[in-house]
Amino acid sequence: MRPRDEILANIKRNFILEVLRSNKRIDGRGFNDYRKIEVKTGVIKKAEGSALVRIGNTEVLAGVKLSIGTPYPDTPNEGALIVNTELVPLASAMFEPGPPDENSIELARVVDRALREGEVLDLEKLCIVEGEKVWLVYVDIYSLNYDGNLFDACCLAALAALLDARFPKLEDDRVIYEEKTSVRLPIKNYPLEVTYAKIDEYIVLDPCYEEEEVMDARITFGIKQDGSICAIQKGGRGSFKREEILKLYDNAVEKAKYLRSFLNI
Amino acid sequence: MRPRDEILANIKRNFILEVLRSNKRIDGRGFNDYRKIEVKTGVIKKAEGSALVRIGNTEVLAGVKLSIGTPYPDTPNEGALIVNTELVPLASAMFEPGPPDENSIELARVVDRALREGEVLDLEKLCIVEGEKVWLVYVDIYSLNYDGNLFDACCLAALAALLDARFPKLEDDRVIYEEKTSVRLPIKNYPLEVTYAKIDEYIVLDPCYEEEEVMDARITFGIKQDGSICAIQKGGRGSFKREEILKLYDNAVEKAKYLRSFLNI
Amino acid sequence: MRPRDEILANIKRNFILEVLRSNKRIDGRGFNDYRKIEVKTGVIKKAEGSALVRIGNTEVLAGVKLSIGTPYPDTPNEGALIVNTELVPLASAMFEPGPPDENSIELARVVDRALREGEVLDLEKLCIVEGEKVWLVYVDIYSLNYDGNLFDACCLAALAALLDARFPKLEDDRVIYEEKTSVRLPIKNYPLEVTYAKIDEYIVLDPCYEEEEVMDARITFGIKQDGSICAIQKGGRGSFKREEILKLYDNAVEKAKYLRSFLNI
Amino acid sequence: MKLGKPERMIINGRRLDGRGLYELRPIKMKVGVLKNADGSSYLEWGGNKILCAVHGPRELHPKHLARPDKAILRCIYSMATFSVKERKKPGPDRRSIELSKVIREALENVVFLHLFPQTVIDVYIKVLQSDGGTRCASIVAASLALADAGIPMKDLVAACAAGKVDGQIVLDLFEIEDNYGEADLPVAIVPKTGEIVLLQMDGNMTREEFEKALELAISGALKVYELQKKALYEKYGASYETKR
Amino acid sequence: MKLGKPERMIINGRRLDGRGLYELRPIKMKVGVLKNADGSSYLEWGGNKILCAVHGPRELHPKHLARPDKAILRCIYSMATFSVKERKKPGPDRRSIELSKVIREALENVVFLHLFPQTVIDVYIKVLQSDGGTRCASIVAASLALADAGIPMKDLVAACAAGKVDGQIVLDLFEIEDNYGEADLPVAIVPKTGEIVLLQMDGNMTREEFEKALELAISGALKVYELQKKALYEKYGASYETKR
Amino acid sequence: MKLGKPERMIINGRRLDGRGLYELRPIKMKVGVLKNADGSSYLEWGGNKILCAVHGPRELHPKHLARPDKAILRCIYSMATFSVKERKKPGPDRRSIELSKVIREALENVVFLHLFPQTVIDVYIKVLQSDGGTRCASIVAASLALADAGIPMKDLVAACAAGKVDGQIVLDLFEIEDNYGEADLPVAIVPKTGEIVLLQMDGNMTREEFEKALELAISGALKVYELQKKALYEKYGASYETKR
Repeated sequence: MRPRDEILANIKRNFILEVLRSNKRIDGRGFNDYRKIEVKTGVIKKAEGSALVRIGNTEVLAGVKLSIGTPYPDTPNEGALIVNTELVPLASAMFEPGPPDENSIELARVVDRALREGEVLDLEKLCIVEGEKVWLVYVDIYSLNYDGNLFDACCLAALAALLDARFPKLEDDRVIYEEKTSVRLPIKNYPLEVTYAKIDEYIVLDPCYEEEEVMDARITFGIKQDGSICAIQKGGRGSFKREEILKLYDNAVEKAKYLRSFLNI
Repeated sequence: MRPRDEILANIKRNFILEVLRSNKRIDGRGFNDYRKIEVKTGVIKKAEGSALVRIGNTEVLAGVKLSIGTPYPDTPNEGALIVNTELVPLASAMFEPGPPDENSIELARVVDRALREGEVLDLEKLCIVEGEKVWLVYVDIYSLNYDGNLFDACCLAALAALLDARFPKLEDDRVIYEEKTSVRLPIKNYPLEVTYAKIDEYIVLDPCYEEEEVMDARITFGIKQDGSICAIQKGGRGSFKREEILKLYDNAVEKAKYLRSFLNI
Repeated sequence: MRPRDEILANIKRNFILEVLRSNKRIDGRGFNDYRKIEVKTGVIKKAEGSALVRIGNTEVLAGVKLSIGTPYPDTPNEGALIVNTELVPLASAMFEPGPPDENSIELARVVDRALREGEVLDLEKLCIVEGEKVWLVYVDIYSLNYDGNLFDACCLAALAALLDARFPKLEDDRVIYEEKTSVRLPIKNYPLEVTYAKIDEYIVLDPCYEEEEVMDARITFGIKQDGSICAIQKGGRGSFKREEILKLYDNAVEKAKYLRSFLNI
Repeated sequence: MKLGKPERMIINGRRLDGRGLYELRPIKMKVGVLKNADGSSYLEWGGNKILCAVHGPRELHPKHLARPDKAILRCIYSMATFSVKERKKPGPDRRSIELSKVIREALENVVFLHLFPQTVIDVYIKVLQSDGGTRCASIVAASLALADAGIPMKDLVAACAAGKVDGQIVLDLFEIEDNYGEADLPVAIVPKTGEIVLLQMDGNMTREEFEKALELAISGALKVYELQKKALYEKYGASYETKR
Repeated sequence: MKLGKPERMIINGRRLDGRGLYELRPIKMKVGVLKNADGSSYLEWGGNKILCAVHGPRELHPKHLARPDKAILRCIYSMATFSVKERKKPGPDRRSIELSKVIREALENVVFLHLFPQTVIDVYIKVLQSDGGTRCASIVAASLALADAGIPMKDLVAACAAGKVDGQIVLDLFEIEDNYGEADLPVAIVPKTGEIVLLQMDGNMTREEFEKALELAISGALKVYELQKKALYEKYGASYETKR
Repeated sequence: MKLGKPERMIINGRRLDGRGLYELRPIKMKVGVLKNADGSSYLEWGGNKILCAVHGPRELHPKHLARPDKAILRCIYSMATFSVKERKKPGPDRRSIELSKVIREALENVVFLHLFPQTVIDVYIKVLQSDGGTRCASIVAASLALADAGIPMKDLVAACAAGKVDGQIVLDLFEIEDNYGEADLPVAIVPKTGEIVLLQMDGNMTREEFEKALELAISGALKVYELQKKALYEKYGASYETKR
């Protein structure tokens, strides 16, 4: 980073802080508000399920593909869920083509964690022949436009796409992708992620890009429909206090409920 | 590219153009002439088939190796042809070691395309046990000295090496590479590639390195023995006119016949 | 390398040479002396066998892991020994993270060579079901602190770890890693490596880091318990005379015996 | 023998998707769909869904790759894992590297790169759903996104494929025809000048078939060109002409 | 269903390794164990064995990655192939890349990076044997090695996990509990200020369980902090305080 | 047990290819075979066919890798996929990286690198067909190509292997002996000084066998040296001596 960039970054941070001090955010929202949310499913017919999610200007596309594979040796009667996210250079002038960097990997793993630990799928129902043949459920999520808070957008898109998915026809162990059945995936839970950014002493829900750029720390909660927690990830070199975390947890339970309202479940 | 290189490149281009304007080429050839062509087969005994091809100072070596593999699921009764080319740093001070770059990949894919789409092999005759065991035919082509027009040289070398190849002995599903049989590969067609370069308004056959360096566009035709076309690849930021392409097609049919004369078929 | 580094390197070399001329080494040893050697086995319980070796400040850790695999087609009744070494950036400010460089690969291959060609294991005794199932013996060696002569340290650690190893329990073809049996690996020979550095006309045993930095050439002998030789590797742009090599061979036989004394065999 | 190949792909002059031989699939285009990109476009062409973003002209790092006399144009074509029947492994493959190259070369023909020395213009093309003919669709989307980014060009690049199916020359092959047909001939042109800036072909055609297919592809591209201009007009209105 | 899962992991208030619910495993720490490193540490925590080396502050190549206002902190966490039951493939995997990131972010909180502009501080962590809870153990070892390297910090970072096993909240999960338990909550804190600098969680907990586990993890970290200070005192004696 | 191993490899003092124990295989050498290279050579040694090109001395990019006091010598040894019985996967493997290193170190001994500061000399070796002993053959080819490039050297490097087959010491092992013999000892020397610049060994030999094999390999290398000089003389005539 050149000295000039350094100075610019400071100016940005000071501006954002000044607005926060007057109890507002740069885009006019309250501290505890999500931006406008849109969920559109069934957008990619080639996928078994798909969903386009917009949170403000952040836009991600998730697709579900199924295939047949062998189970892991220690879970012979379970299928598998494989979640990937890619920070496509489409989405931002800052994302570079090439193998995934640590941010991309963290995002993918944290979204995967909420879905996996939140037991979104009943994996035993994905077993075809014990020890031999199971369904593999791939969820691939592409960021199309990055304006902050990819965690919540990706997790919401993944869940929406899983809900949208239908099994393809299976004929003598060959998957007939052209023919979708009406059978849905065995959805067991509805875990979603809710993310906050901390800037100086202020904590805001659903940070936009400019807020993420200057934030000290970030925290993401994975919340299930019963209000229990299935994942947490703190990021950034800043810190949280114990009380902040407990307060945010309670808030996240409410916000997860709000997010679920976009899924018609 | 430094400004000095820029200026040098312009001087080169102007010189080549001046010669073209006087209806000649820098190496004295006519616009529609190949350089001297040599084809030598059987040069690598370890390979099932091999051929060394020289077009002027361009020199490439193709080798055929056979092995046993499983067929692709959608063509259970067909073997496979796998064509690779490598721009060995031996061949030019400009070729770098390391993974193949886009030029190398384009070359490999275009040579592969002519052979595959031109149905050089009867792939069904490479089937040993339907759905289980087929012959895989690998053609690997190394550029040894690069002086332009690798497309035509590589395709010619690949076809010559395939014609030169003999099956090794097969004993209880083990390939005895030390013992070649007298059985040839099931050759079905004789596709070859013919390449032209366009420099300003001039179009020349079989460009040498200096011509490739300054050319605006390049076009390669894959032509079968019946005069039909099996592949085209246009390259470079320049363009062709519709009439030029049709005229070059006709010319390429003649030139492919000429190239085939070096294969004694 | 910057000119300043160049000058510094020369000063270092001259200093070391001056000491050598007075028949001493910079750390006070004689030309034919090893530094203090320590061997500690059983340090990693998760490994089937392990050993920590120190030669002076050089410190390496070897671990043995066993697993079940299929034999190579040309040796259907033999298990396999797979030796790896990694120059961990822990060990020196000069080792970079990332894929192994040529020094790392040479080290791994030369240690592997002594063990493999010295037939440390009776590979036939690692066969479980001929042609189908054999034990694979992995030896992974990490350099923890690099102060020269990794060859001897790694080979000694590898042999010590192999001697320390016990088979885990095998139950219906599943390896129960938690339960080690009392059965040792089928050790057949005790090959070890002995390394010399040549600086100008002087040849010293067990070079330390500063000596390696300025040495002209390096030679490593792999010696078995019967005094026969199983591996040699010369390194560096310097050279050896025929007589030097023969004299060093004889010396290496003695030194290998000395190294073996640390293994209680 | 190829499993899954339909017995016939043209029945009574109609193709499997109901089109006539010389008919284009439905095409929808929109520019300016991505907030962060300097220019962007979204294209639906039959079952193809393609998103394209242009970043730049911008500084190039490392600097020694920049050119003192013009901008570098970079192009990355890639397919979403779920854009095809069986999940595609993520990451670039040899096919996408070749396609990125020929698409870039076609675009280099029209962009006035000399206006932006020392910079780079990045064109990112993501195939969200594929249905045959993605390279032509990608070029069409890319030249719209470049125009949306306000980058001066001598013209848009228009593109369309023709090919041979069941022995007949047809326009704009969709996936099944692409997989099981006899030949595919993608063509990209500069409509104002008629220059051909992308030309590839694989399969098998006679001289007569090729001439007919080339003609047909060009006519298809010209129709696509009209749609491109319309899409830009929808966003920029009359002002677009001046902008260019 | 998971093969190998024990039927019960807590029997009569005792865990499978004999500990009570809120008991730490035995911990040993030593600093200054590697000659070549600027700072180093060795940590045994239950069955975990972790070696950590710090190189730097030192010049950063290539130079354009350096920052004019502060040092860059780099951190690489990696596991020895033989540190786990079944041999781990060498080389970085996605898990170790994520762990390297969260460990680095925790350490960045305390290191006075602005004292060393234009430089890099490298923290290399090698897990020689793993037994559950390696990320907490790694942070603890790393902050010791940074202290050993004489790098000024506002405090050490201390860490410990809590979790849920057989429906009960327990401190400091070992491998079996980590694999088959219901939840794991690793926490790293800055003891002097109580700030939480690493927090991750996976599994399932109610609001009440979470609050209890968080409390418990913090209390564990504070105990670990005492051991860290003792380890430094053993090497540096009273002088360490001043050094810092 | 190794499948495919011949029962005996020496019968009545004759080897499987008909040679006596101390006999070299037929060797052919030619320099100046590649137009584009600054120097090149082609070598047939028994069934080995090796092509070598030298590019340089030339500028090195990126520049910070260059040395102010001498040229960098780089060497890449690689095998054609069809050079061996079963197709070799393309790309460098660990064996070829090690061989590239020891070949380079042998060549560094003789090249006057200090005459060309700031530059790089690239030596590319391609094994087109392999039949045992490719590293010795590669060194021989490479030093010819360096001479052909007009690069000053204190001498050529000559090389040959000896080994142990059926309990007997033999010169210049071919593939079957290499695969199934008891030991292989490749040696490269600077003939004028007798210095040994490459020495590797794998297999098993007693002290006496080793001494005999070393002697034998050196004698073989000296014979090869005569052929090398002849090959250069054929191209350059008397002038070669002066050139060097």
